[in-house]
Amino acid sequence: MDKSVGRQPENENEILLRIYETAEKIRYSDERLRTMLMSGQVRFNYYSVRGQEIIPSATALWLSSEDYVITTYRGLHDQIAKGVPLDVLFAEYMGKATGACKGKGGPMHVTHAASGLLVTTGIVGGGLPIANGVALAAKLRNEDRVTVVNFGDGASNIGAFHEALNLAAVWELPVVFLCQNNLYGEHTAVELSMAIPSISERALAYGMPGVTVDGNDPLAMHTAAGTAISRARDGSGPTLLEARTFRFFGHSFGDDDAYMPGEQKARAMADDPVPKLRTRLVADGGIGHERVEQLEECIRAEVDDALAFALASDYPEPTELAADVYA
Amino acid sequence: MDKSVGRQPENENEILLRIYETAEKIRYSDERLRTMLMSGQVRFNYYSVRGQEIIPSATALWLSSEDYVITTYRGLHDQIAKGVPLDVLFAEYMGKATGACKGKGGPMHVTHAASGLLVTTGIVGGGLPIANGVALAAKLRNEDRVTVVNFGDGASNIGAFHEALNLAAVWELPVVFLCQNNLYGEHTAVELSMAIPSISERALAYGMPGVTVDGNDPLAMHTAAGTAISRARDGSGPTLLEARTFRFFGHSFGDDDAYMPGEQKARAMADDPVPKLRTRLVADGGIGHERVEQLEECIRAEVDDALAFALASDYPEPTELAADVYA
Amino acid sequence: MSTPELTGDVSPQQNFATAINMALDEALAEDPAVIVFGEDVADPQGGGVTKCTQGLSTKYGPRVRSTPISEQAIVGAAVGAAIVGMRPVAEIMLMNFMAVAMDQIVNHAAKLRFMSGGQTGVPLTIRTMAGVVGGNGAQHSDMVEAWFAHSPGLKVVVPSRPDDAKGLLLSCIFDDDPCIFVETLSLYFGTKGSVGESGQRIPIGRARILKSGTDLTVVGYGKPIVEALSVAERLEREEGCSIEVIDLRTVSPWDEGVVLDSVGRSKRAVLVHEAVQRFGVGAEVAARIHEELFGELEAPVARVGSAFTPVPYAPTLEAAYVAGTPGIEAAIRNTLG
Amino acid sequence: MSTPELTGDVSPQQNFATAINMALDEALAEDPAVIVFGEDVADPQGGGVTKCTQGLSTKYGPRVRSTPISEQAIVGAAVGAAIVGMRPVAEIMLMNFMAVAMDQIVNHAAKLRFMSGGQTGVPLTIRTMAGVVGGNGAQHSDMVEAWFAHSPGLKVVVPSRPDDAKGLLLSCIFDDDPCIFVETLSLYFGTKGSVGESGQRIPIGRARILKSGTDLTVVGYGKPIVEALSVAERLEREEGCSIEVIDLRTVSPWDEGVVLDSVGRSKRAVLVHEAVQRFGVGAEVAARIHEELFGELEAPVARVGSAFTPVPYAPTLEAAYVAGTPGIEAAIRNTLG
Ligand SMILES: Cc1ncc(C[n+]2csc(CCOP(=O)(O)OP(=O)(O)O)c2C)c(N)n1
Ligand SMILES: Cc1ncc(C[n+]2csc(CCOP(=O)(O)OP(=O)(O)O)c2C)c(N)n1
Ligand SMILES: [Mg+2]
Ligand SMILES: [Mg+2]
Repeated sequence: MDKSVGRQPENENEILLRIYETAEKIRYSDERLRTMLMSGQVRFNYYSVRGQEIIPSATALWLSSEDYVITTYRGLHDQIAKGVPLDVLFAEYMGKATGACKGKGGPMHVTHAASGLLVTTGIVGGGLPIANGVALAAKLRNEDRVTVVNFGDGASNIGAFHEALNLAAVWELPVVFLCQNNLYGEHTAVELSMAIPSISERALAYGMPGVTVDGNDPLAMHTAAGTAISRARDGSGPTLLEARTFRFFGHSFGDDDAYMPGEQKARAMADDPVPKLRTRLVADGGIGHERVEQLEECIRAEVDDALAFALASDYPEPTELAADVYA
Repeated sequence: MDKSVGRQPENENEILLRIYETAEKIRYSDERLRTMLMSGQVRFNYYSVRGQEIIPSATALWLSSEDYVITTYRGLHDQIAKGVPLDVLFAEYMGKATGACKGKGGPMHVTHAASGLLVTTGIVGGGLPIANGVALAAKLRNEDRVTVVNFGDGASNIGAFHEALNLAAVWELPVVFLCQNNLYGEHTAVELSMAIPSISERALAYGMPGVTVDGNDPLAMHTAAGTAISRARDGSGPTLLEARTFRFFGHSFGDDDAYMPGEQKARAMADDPVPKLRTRLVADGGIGHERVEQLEECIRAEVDDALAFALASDYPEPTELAADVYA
Repeated sequence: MSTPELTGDVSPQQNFATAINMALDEALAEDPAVIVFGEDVADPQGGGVTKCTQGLSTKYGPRVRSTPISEQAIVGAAVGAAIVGMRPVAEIMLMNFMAVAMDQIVNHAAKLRFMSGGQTGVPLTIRTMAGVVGGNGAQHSDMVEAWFAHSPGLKVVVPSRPDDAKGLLLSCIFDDDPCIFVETLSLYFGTKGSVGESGQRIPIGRARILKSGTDLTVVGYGKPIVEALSVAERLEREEGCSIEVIDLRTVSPWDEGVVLDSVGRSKRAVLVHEAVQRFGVGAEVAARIHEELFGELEAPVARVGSAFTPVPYAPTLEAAYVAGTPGIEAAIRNTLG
Repeated sequence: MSTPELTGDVSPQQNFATAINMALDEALAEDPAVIVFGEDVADPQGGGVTKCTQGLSTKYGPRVRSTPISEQAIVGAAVGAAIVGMRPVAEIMLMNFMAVAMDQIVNHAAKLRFMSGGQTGVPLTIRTMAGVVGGNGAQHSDMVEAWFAHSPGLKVVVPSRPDDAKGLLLSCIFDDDPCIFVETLSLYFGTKGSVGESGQRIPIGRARILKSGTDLTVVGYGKPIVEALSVAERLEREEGCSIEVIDLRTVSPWDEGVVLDSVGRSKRAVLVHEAVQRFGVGAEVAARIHEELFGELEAPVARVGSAFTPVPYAPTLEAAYVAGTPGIEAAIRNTLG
């Protein structure tokens, strides 16, 4: 197991830098993918994660590759933060034989077991009950593994959410239910789909802690994730952690945003957490301009190389269809 | 519409008497059915309602035949309190052609539309989402109809519960979610199936009032039901009402109760709410001994006649199978 | 400027989405008991992900409503409203999500008429989109109409043309039983056609003969029957084969009369659908044809359905998976002998 | 006092319930990855509503656990545990309740191996009870194995004898794919038999020839195949008919080899199952037989399944509904001609 888990960088600036590194990798990857989609160079259903980068980037500091993450169709940020190698990740998005899942799953169904990214589901709420099983296995085997399952505000209205949180509380499972509340489920605003102001209040119905945090605030998110993950790790059971955030590019690629008040989006984008974090890093003087730029250069190279690899890869042979249906 | 709804008897004793009348009818019916099952005179899956009589008896004072009730396999008390005629009710339990559903539904699937007993479901939690639709219809048609949906403590752990309560709150539907918490779901104690002390707390997750009441206390139950039903009736939306009670004869007929602490059951039975209410009625002097006994005589006659009718009725002709599958 | 064409077909060409929108609009206008709900269906939410419900909430107010993401609550609300006399049209965005609401569909909607001895009918319609459309993958592409066809009490409709979509949706809405109305996503915007007069209904349970012929009968529904029609037309043009093509349109109850009559004459049948072949709708139809026409056929009934795998993502695999033109043509040629 | 019988079959007679209990016990003992959960399965809750899991939680502690009433959470937990290498056995009390967990079963359990390109297998078993047993009515009696057989990625097993139940349950638990294990409630306590050596497994996908014969082949599973065996024995005794009776035991993947071989010899087949006939498992088997043995049969393949209605409550109606001895015998006689 990666011994760095639990041991956080001592310096606040180092924490922020590590968050920035992941967040910028996500931001740049998302930007590149959208550009390629726009130009028609690639074609797939894409649910942009721009605006939500900080949440998994801050959370990942508490996780090793032995820990598990489960996510959704809007999963690029979670996948990158969990350490899925970018080449096989992008190749999977493009349906290539070199993809993490040999091109069989696609962007909505990424698994990369080696890095602990276990399931990406396209069914709203489908990941939560599965997270419990993963966590139960760790608990029964006395393994030091935490499971973080990501889902949206909309998903908190589906039955699977309820059953999963209740069972996790009753069985005291080492799982963190991380709700990325981006204020919309598809085109429906969160306040139209529930009659309470914050999703974390739902924790009261299960007897587990419920916490709301500004998911775009790196240190607040880091602290909140640390508390929930430590709780899970030390056997104290599950937490419902609601991280407030915003999706900059609507539900899916091509969304016209007509259902969103324009100023809401404008305000959120003006408060873009990734450049904001960069400004803070550089301004505070703790991290030199140069170091950040070097980092960004590495990130761009890594992402660009991975995209080139994915683009150059072949689609799977049709005969591959018959494999992996059964063992 | 029955004009008595809303207008409750002015005298507390009269309220208690009306509750007793229904409760005793339920108690005696249940006793007779169990006796007949024991002797082998009839044979069906029976989920005794003994111990839970007060809940629907007190609630029914606020409902007319225009209002709707939905219940479960453990539904005899709700069915009687809603006014399903006993003859067709018992005939349905016995699968006779004269039954409310021509013998096609059976005890787990009683419908008597004329008295507003709309659905009896055998699927735990299945009635809750349906209640919303019934209530939505009333709301859209501007009808003065309230829907009360009954379910157990165990049902509050199933996904349908969550989705239904959320939707009812968002749409402000005229529905009362009446959880009859009898402390067990089949053989599992409520405290083993959830990590919170009371089910009504779950209302917080939806933004509706949540109330716990002693379901075996006639006046407390009457008041709590009245508040919830009036709220629904005046357009203020749904309530989660948890009525605490106990099942005297386990989950289903033949249950050995091995999973229950003996003293828990003994204590509950010593506190049997129906004779207790009778004692109170007579002792307080408001209602004469004679009037109560007359009432009981009528009840016994009504129940016995209905049972005789059901027993004497024929099973449906096999050709009836093909009817009612489609319109 | 030419004189406008005043006779014949004057209605403009509609695609599937507009045909559905028109049917909903007409139904809502005709009967106040009709209500429509589902995720994002109201106008403030864009009038539906494929705009099928656009304009309706503006026109009909609270009778058209967006819901939270709660498929059990959506179908349950439809069941409840239906048993007290409304005619709800619930939208379950994609057919895979029907699995989430399966209990309400098969244990409640399908059975409440029977269990109540006829007291409470369940006149609801569930609209849902389905089928492979290029990269939607394993959890967004399935066609599982066979599950519902195996559930007594339900009716199952799968139109392949805008006019059938409109006319059948109206029939489903005004039918007194629960109807599963499956919209093939790959036909949504490409196919156009005129949809007939306002209010025109197409009866549930009747097949449509898309093309008549004498040498072989292709029976199916959804996208593959559209492809089969092209194949049949080409084979007739190029090779003089006379192939009858029957669009079932309704999967349950399916039109045995028309199918048996046709195969009784042609002596050869090929069944096509997009759902996986094994244990699919085609098995029942094939079994029935063999039962009724035993000894009269010139060849075994052939079936063309998708491969017995989850729906793959990569385009090369998706093409290998889906029941399409090459497989249909091969089955026809093989059956012609 | 007679000498104890030392050769041959020495194991005591078991019913279904004890056979299942023994299989679970052996599996739990053999492999720490095996875990068992479901409603009321632990001993403080009585060891299961039919006592199938009695004693196991006492013996294996937290590896055997009762759950809240939450079928989605139960199956979901099994999926999660399975993809990280456990071998969960989840109990869904009755098959109708599978509908509540349908999404986890068909969209997740069935697909995660494929969607992950083989990275995560899903070695789980779902045990569930099913079938008409006298008055359980519409929501507690259905057999819907056809839904799961139509779902690529799942295996579906329906044993009709205690030995098959035990041996097949062991195979399911140690199989690397998700298995739906259907226990016919009406066979639970009545049927007894010896169940073989400890650890003895019966392979998934292989039929069992219950009786050999030359004039006609009955193929099926569950209670009706038991009834068919009695009918066949009686007809042989009384009328000299030679009927082969094949218990599929596994519905998906079913044993085409054994079935086609037998029908290829007998030239006549009758299919029996308790699920409603229309769009049932029998349709696929019948279609396959006709495809493979076209022109060789003496009669069309007959199918015997339950009537196309919800399961009724009244005993007179239940008898009219269910696939049983009279219908089976009539189909055999009719097919023999
Ligand atoms: C069970 C189910 N219902 C509906 C959908 C269609 N759908 C896909 S994403 C989505 C919105 C989910 O919103 P939220 O949970 O807030 O997540 P976000 O997309 O905002 O990350 C919906 C309704 C689905 N995939 N699964
Ligand atoms: C979805 C579903 N799961 C399981 C069952 C089996 N079952 C029948 S009653 C019951 C217990 C329900 O407990 P509760 O909700 O407390 O109601 P009570 O029986 O105590 O009235 C269970 C698990 C069922 N009928 N439906
Ligand atoms: Mg969201
Ligand atoms: Mg209870």
